[in-house]
Parts: sequence; structure tokens; C-alpha cells
Amino acid sequence: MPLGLFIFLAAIAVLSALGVILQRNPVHCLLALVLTLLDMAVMFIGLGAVTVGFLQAIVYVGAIMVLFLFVIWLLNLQAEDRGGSRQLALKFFGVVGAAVLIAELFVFLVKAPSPAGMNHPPPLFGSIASLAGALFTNYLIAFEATSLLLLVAVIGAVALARHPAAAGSLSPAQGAQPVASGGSEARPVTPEHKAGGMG
Amino acid sequence: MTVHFPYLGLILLIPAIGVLFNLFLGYRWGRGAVNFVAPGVIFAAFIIACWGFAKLLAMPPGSALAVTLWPWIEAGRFHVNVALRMDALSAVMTMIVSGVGALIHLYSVGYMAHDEDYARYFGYMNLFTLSMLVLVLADNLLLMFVGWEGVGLCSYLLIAFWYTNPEFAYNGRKAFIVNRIGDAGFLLGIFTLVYALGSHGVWTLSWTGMQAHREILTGIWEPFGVPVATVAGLLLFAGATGKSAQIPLYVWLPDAMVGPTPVSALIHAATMVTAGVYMIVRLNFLFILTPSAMEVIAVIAALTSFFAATIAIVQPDIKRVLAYSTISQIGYMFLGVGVGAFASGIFHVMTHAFFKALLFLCAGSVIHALDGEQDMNKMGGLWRKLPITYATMLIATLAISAIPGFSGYFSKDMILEAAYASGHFWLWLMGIITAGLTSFYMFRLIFMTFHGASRVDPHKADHIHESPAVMTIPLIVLAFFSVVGGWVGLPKGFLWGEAFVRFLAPVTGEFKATVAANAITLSALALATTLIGLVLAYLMYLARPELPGKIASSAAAFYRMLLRKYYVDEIYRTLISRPLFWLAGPALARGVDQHGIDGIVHGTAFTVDNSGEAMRRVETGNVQHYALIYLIGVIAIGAYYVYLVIG
Amino acid sequence: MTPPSWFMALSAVLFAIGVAGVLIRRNVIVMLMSIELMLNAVNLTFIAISRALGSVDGQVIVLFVITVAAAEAAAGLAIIISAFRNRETVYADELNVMRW
Amino acid sequence: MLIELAIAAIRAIVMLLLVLNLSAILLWFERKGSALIQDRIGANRASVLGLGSRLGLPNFGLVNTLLADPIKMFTKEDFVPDGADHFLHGLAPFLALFPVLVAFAVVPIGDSVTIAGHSFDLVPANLNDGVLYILAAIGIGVYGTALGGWASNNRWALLGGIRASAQMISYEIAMGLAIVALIATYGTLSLQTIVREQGGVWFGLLPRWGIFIQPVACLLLLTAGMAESKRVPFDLPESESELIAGYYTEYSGGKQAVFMLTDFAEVALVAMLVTTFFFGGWQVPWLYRDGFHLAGAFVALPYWAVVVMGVISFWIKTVFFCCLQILIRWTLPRFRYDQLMRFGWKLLVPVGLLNLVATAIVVVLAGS
Repeated sequence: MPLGLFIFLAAIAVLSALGVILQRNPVHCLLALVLTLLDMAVMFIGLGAVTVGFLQAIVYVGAIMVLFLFVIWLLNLQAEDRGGSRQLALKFFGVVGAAVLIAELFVFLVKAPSPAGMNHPPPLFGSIASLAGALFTNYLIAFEATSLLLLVAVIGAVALARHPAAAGSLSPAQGAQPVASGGSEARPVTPEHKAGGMG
Repeated sequence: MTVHFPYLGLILLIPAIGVLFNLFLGYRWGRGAVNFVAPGVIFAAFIIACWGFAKLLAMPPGSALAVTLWPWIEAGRFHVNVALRMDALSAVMTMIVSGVGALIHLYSVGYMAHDEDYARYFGYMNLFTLSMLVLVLADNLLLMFVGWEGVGLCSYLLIAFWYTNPEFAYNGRKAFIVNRIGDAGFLLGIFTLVYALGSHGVWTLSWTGMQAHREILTGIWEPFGVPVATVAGLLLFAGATGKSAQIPLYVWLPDAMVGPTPVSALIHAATMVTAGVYMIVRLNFLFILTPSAMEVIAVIAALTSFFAATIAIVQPDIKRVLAYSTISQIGYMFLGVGVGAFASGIFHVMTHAFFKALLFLCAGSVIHALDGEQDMNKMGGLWRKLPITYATMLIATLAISAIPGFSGYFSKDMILEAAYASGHFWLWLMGIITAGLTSFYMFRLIFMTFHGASRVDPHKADHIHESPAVMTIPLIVLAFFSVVGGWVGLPKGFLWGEAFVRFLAPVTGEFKATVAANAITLSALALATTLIGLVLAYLMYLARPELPGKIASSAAAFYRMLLRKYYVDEIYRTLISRPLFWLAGPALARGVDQHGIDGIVHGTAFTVDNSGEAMRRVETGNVQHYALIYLIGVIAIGAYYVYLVIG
Repeated sequence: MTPPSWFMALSAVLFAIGVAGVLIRRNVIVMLMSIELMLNAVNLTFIAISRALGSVDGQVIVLFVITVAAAEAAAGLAIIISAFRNRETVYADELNVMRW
Repeated sequence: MLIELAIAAIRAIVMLLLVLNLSAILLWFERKGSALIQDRIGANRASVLGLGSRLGLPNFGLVNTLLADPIKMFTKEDFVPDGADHFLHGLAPFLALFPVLVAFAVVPIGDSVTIAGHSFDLVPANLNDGVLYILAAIGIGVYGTALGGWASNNRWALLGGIRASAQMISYEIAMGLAIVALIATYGTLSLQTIVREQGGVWFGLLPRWGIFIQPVACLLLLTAGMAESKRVPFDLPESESELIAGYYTEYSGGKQAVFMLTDFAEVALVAMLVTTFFFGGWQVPWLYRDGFHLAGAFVALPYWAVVVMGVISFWIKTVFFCCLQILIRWTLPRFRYDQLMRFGWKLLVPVGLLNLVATAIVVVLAGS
């Protein structure tokens, strides 16, 4: 990846990441995160991880973040009020801690040995075929375990998010269309099925 | 030549199915199904064993059938398979175990016909047989140990079968604990072998593997200054004394008589007590390397044989007489093994299996007829009422007393001849005397039970009846084999002579005589003592019934000593049990546990309680505080690495 | 060509921003988003090293991370919804029942 | 270097222009077509100096749709409701349009050509992972409608936005499954390669089109694609009888025009995808690089003619499928929301999974 492109993308990434944590409205935070993720996806593609980059866009941006959006809407979250407990000490120590962490990581980066330059990747590097080759041989057990994890997550999410009274008492409007309640209850987990299908 | 023969697995699988069926479905499917399945599975195993045996006969001597079922333990270079191997030795043993076992199961169908717990009983019986089959078919020492422990467990379960009686349960525990002591020796023996072989880079416990590297075992083991083989052999023999009821661990066997009588038959004839003999014969390549251990075995065997016989002559309980006779007969087997005549030991295992199973089943038939009466002083004159039982038991008695022509004669003769020919004159002498004692106590049993005036409780006398066919058929079959079973090992020069020994020779090796012996003279001497015993028994218990009482009162101390089995139980109780109980109770439980350990526990709880009271303020319930603490931890660890990197 | 350490530096910065986000935001959903940010920062390192070493393993791990993130988001958001139903709030300092 | 950049730019711009124009024409077709179906006259007001009527022609309304309406829309007041999120309200339509437009970048419209010594495919960007690229673009497309609905500060709009995103995410799975089955069949992610694979014939007669080996996937893609473009019978997000106009209730003027343009661009995209994946893309039946071959008969053609015929064939097929979608739109009634979800999750997804499994089995068997 050319240096100029990197600096451009890195600047966007840092700014939008700051946007995630500094904006008051959760939807704006979310959009900033979407921007960060897309920026990352482009960076992945630039680094030769084409498939992973696209999957990042499909799964992360196209599914997981939409799920966040749904939940924000479902809970009707407004911008964080400035009142209440401000917890200034926590914020102060949080920022200081993050700064110390970044300093430490930079020390490692400077001092520890790291690959000097980019290798010339083999042909088909990062293609879906090479990924699948690794995924279905060396990482097969991890792959299967992940599918199990997704199943558990789906069931757990449905069980947790299901309204306690949903099964018993349907409102008259829903009573006319019994399936509607089931459909709308299942909706929040929708992106997970997708992630499972795609990932 | 080793041939792959996967059907060996069926010998174990079918009884295993029987176990599961009986234990889990037995009560639901009812008595009829259990009565069919339990003997059926063992019989099926016997059929397959016969098939394997037939294949073996058709192959050149020294062949074996083998199958590796699955890898069991893989620890670095040490690996053990669940593998089965049927060579001449294990073929003979498998057939004995499954064949005699099947007959005992069949007999049990009649014997347990009125017991509520039939399914549990047959489940355990199947498991018992299964364990013994694992033991004899195992391809390596570890798998054999599985079977070894399995028979130990099953003996406990079956001896304490009527566990509601506290004394029975106690006797079951006794059997189990005494066996544990022996098993500890066995385990140490295995460890010794693994250590010794492993330190030379041999990581196997299979028979063939160990045999191929047996020269390692002749090496001196530094801590003890003796060959590895001696250490391992003695430890393994310690295990055998427990399982096969030899001095000093024989005390459990007489008490094991409290279980159902077919269980006794199974323990004594087919399954458990012969395991030790089998193990030593199986490891003959190991024991042959260590003459000193062999000497120990032979001496202990002869002593066991003799002392058990002396105890047997005064016991009033019909089953206890048989129990001590078993100990005595196993002493014979070990004597044969100990002097190097391994095949003769196995030969005696086989003949003994026939006649001892028969004796127990006959005794069971008698007890069954008398509603559980076991005291011979309350029997007598039963031969008219129990003709089949009487006839078959007489055959068994003739066999165990080594009357020529019956099976016991050939095997016992072979052992005694080997003892003499190997230069153990004193052991031979004890064997001869024991032979006389054997015929004395066995005919005492016959005469007291079946002959003379009836001493039966009058209430029971009128409904004494012969057992049903399902019980008498096994008796007749066993009686047949008690006669002809020994003919496969005729003395050298007669007809097919020594066929049995030749069949086993590739596994057990040849017996090498060191002292010239005249077989006919030795045989005649043994026969003479036997007849003396017989005549004495006749005199004392039929011709002059008042004699025994007089002798007992004139040598009261000696008589009481025999009756109380040389006070061995009392000695063990005083020297071992009592100190252990004291150690466990007053010393450890009250002293160490209540004051020491409990103090520590309470103190810990107190400390934790109070420090927790102080620490709980940290739990603010705000997840971000926890996250901050977590971050501080991460930074601290990072700081350490920063220090490493920079410093 | 950009050397791999630059990507790692960017990854470190993004990670630290995520850490700060978890600590300074009261809204649990935004905290979850910050966690996603941290995950992605690590993903970037994986991808960069994968490229630097010419090995596909790093990319496979990133795939797993994405999948696990999906599961984590599903479960986490379900918990948040459940908590909101009971407590009518999504602010971390008000969801503090589990304390001494 | 420069000339390559120029060629790339030209390829992109040409594609963009073609798509935008196609969308506009589709809008016209929809208006007049629906009028035809419903026995109305339809757009017929505007004309240029009354030229058509002077020549005795009927008024086709082309001027209305292509000229008058856009001028009207872009000169209207850009109204933003009170309490709305100004920034997102303005951003949303373009967030919806942009992913759809970029998706066209990998759709091949013709065979490779050589101009001034530079050989290139008639596709704006011939990506190796084109299919993934399209899926990613479609996935990102959710945000425009969703945020448009949310930013309007209107409950109908918000409901429309939620419905839109839920529907798009749900049907994306069926779409992905159909495409995955196709990928398994062809073993490539490049659209140009997929189209090349569809050249030639079976049994000397039947074109090697994807429809003949993946008919189920074709139906799935068409159905799911129509749901993705949120058109009747899947127009729950904007169903006027329930939600006024759904997520663009509060939009007017130019921004609404952008939303409508998005709709028609999506129709065009679906049509192109169906064409590319299942109907041979730019392949003309029995036409090879050197001319027609059919049952021994042979008509030689120069290569440039073959390419041109391919491009024309692609556009004919595309327009056909656009028209098919519009016909369906005016033929079928709207689903109920629960029916929509049940149809997607309980019919399309299982069918797609079964199709994928069957395809995988066949591919493995055929491969071994």
C-alpha cells in the first residue's frame, strides 16, 4: 500500500474512531464506527486480504452494525445527558490509562523485533480459495467450534431478548396475525443468521 | 505365526451386552428373559472360544490369534492398545472360564429361581465372567490388570450379594480389602516393569514385546541389588497371593462362602482364584529368569497347600471344607508353577475347574435341598434322597482325591512328579502328605453328608428333594469332564501321552528335570497316602463315628487351633486391623483431623470471612470500575515487559 | 510501500481509543461499540503481519474474530435489551445492582 | 500510465452514464407501463414546443419523465422537518444511492477489446472477487434507507426505515445463498469469468447458460433481488396505505429524486445480476469469437462485430429483466409484513440451503 494512501486512510480511521467515543448521540457514534470499519476493510484489501476485507464489509458493516442500530432504535436512546453522575475521576483515569497503554505499545513497537518489510505474497494470497484451504484443514476444529458458538449465540440472544410476556398475551392487533409477533420478536437477531451464513 | 482374528472381540462383546441387558433391562423384561440371556451370552462366548481353539489346533504349534481393538493409552512413546491375543494358554483358559462359567450360569437359573434380585445377580455374574475373559485374553499386562481389578470388584459385589446381612457385607468388604493389598503389589510390579523396560527404551507391556526384551529384566536393579525380574516377580506374586488366596492373603476366601453357592463355584473353579496361576504362567518368561522368586513361590505354595488341608479336616461347614480344599489345591498349582512345570499348573487349573465347580454345585444342591443348612453335623444319609447329587459329588471327590483314572489324578501326579524331579524333596513330601489329607477330608465330607444315620432337622427331613433338571444337568456334564478331563494329559508313553503339555509347550516352555525320578514309584506313593486318608476317613466317620469326638477332646488345644484356622484371623486382627483402627479413629480422626485440620479450615474460613468483609467495598457494581482495574493490570504487565525491553 | 510497523502503530492507537471509549462512556451500547473498535484494531495487526509474513493464517484468525464478534454482539445486545426492560436504563453507572 | 488511467476513467464514466440513463428510462417505462396496465393515459402533459402533436404523434410523456420532472424536483424547496437530524437527513439519500452505483463497477457488459494496444475487458473494474464486492455493496446499502427513516423524526419514517433494513438483511441471506451455489458451480468469484464460462453450447444446441444448471438459484436471486430493491410485492417499507411513504415520507425535492433513482438503479442492478449469472451476460447464443456456429452451419463474423453484438445482447437481456420486474410490480399485490418475513426465512433460506447442499454434492461428485 502506498504511503500516501496509508496516511489518508489512517487519518480517517483515527478521526472516526475518536468520533465513536466522543459523540453524544449513539447513532452518530455508530456511524463513525461504520466509517472506521469500512476504512479498515479498505486497508485490509490494500494489504492483500481481499476476501477478509469484503467479509468485513458484508458481515461487520452489513449485519452487526445494523443490529446495533436496531437496538438503539428499539431502546429509543437519545443523546447522553450531561447531568447525573459525571464520574469525572473515572474518565480522567480512563484517558490517562489509554495514554499509558499507547505509550507502552509504542515502546514495544520501537524496541521489539518486527518484520522489516512486506513479503511478496504468493499468488492467490488472500483469495477465498487460500482462506478456505486453511479453514478446512488446519483450522477445521476451530471452524466447527465457531459454528457451534454462533448457534449458541443465536439461541441465547433469542432467549434473552424475548419479551417475557410475548408467548402468552398477544395484543388484539397481533392476535389477528399470530405469526407477526414471532417475526418481530425474531428480528433483532436477524444479522446473526446472516453472519453465520456468510462467515 | 500370529493371525488376525477379529471375532475375539465378540468373546468380550457378547457378555458385555449381557451385563448391560441384565442390569438395565433385566427387571423390566422379567425373569424369563434374564434366565435365557445370562447363560446364553456366556455360552455364546464359549462357542466362539471353541472356534478360536479349533483354528489354533489347525495351525502350527506356537501360533496365536490376535486382534487390536483400539489404541488405549498414548503417552509419549509409551502406548498400550486394547488388544486381545489367544494363544494355546489363553485358549485353554478361555474355554475353561466360558465353558464352566456357562454351566454355573445354567445351574444358577435353578438355584436363584426364588430370589427377588435375579437380574442384579446375573448381571454381576456376567460381569464376573467378562472380567475374567478380559484377564485371560489380554494382550498386555495393563489390560490384564483391568480384568484383574474387574474380578476383584465382582467378587466383592457377589460375596456381599445379600448385603442386608451385615456379616455378609463385612465379608464382602474383607475380600475386597485383602485383594486390594495384593493388587497394590501387582501394580508395583507393573510399575517396576515399565520403569525397567522404559529406561532401556522399550515402551511396551505386551507379552510378545516383553518376551522379546526379557534380557533387560536380568539386569541388576541398583536400589535393591537384585535382578529386576526378581523384584517384579515377587511383587507380581504378591498380587497373585491376594487373588489366588495363598499365604498370607488367603483369609478372604473361606469368608467368601457367604455368597450364593454358584458364586463360590464361579470364584473357585472358573474365574477368580486361578487368575494368579494364569498370570504367573503367562509371565513364565519373566519368572524363569529369577530362580529365587520361583523358590519363594514353591515354598509358599507347599505351605499353603498343607496348612489349608489341615484346617479343612476339622471344619463342620460343608462349604468351608470346600473353600479350604480350594486353597490347598491352588497351592498345588503354584507348587507346579514354582518348580518350573508351568504346564502342569495349568493342567491342574483345568481339572480343578471341573471337579471343584462340580463339588460346589453339588454342595449347593445339598444346601438347596436342606433349605440353606450348611452344617455337616446336621446332615447324613442323604444319598437315597439326592441320588444324582450323590453320584456326581462322589465322582468329584474321587477326582480331587486323585484316584487313578479320574482327572485329578493326572494333574496332581504331574505336579508332584515335577516337584520331586526338580529336586524339591521336602516340598514333594508335603505334597504327598497333603494328598493324604485331601482324600481324608473329602471322604469325611462325603461320609458325613450322604452316609450314616440322618442327623437332619426333622422339620426339614420330609421335604428333601432332588434338584430340578436345570441344576442337575450341569452337574452331570461336569461329572463327565471330571472323569475324562484329565485324559488329555496322560503320563508319557500312554496312548497320546502328554498331549496337553505339548500343546502348551510353545507358551510355557519345557519342564527340565534335574533329579531322576521313577514316575511309577512316585505315583504309587501318592496313591498309597491317598488310600490311607480314605481308609482313615471311613474308620472315623462311618465305622466308628464316636472316634472324632474322642480325638478332639484328647488333643483339644490342637483341635481348637485347627478349628480356628491357626488363629490367623485373630492374629491379623490384633497385629494389623486393631492398630489401623486406632490410627484411624483416636489418632487421626480425633487428634489430627478434629484439632489440626479442622483448626486450619476454620481459621481459613475466619480469615476469608473477615478479609472478604473488608474487600467487598471494591465491588461497586459499576462495570467500568472493573474495566479500569483490568486496564491497570494490563498496564502493569505491559510495564514489566517494557522494563524487560528497555532494561 | 508502507512498513508493517506503521500499521501496528495505527492499530495501537485505535486500540487505545477503544480502551478509552469503554472507560469514559456511560452508555453500554457505546461501550460495546468501543469493544468492536478494539477487536478491529487487533484485526489490523493480524492482517498486516499476515501480509508481512506472506502467511494466510492471520487472515483466518481475523475471520474467527469477526465471527466471534458477531456472536458477542448478539448476546451482548440481547443482554442490554433484557437489562433495559428491567431497569429502564442503559447507563453503566445505573446498572449497579450487583454490588456489596 | 496516463492512458491507462484515462481508459479506467472512461470505463467507469460510461458505465455510470449508462446506468443512470437506464434508470431514468425505466422510470418513464414504469409510469407509462402502469398507465397501460391500469387503462389510464399516464404522463402526457409536457412537450417540447408541442412538436409531437404537431407531427401527429401521441404524447409518450418522455419529456415529463426525463426533463420536466427532474427540473421540478430539483428546484423545489429542500424541506427538513423540525427536530430532524439535519446532517443525516441530507446524507441518507446519497448513502442509499452510492452503494448501488458502485456495485455496477464489476458488472461486465462485453468481451475484451483492444484499443491503442491496450487490451481490456468491457467492465469498469474486472475484480477477482467481484461477487463479494457486489454483496458488500448491497450490504452497505441498508444504511441509506435506515438512516433516512430515523433522521426524519417521524414515526412512519422510522417504521419504514426499520422495515427496510430488516427486510434487506433478511433477503440478503437468500441472495447470498443463491450466489454461493452459483460460485460453487463455476468455481470463481469474477463476474467476467462466470460470463465466459457460459459461452458455448450443450448437446450442440442448448446455450450453456446458468439458468439451465441453477434454475432454483435463478428464481431465488430474482425474488430476493426484488425484495432488496423494496418494490411491490415487497414494498412494505414504503407502503403508502400504511406508512404514507415509509422512509422517505419527510423527503421532498432533489433528495426524494435521489431515493427514487436508487430504486430504479436497484432494479437495473438486479436485472444485470440475473443476466450475468444466469443468462449468459453478454453471450449471444451460438456466437463464438469467430462467428455463429449452429449444428454444423457457420457464419463468419469479424471480432468487433462479435463484441458489439455481445454488448447489445447484454442490454437487451437487462432491459428485458427490468421490464419483467416492473410488470411483476404492477401485477402482484403487496405482502403482509409477517408473510414477507415468513417467505424470506422459512421458504427462500431453506430452499437456498438445500440448493447449495445439492450443488456442493454434485460439484464434489463431478470433481472426483
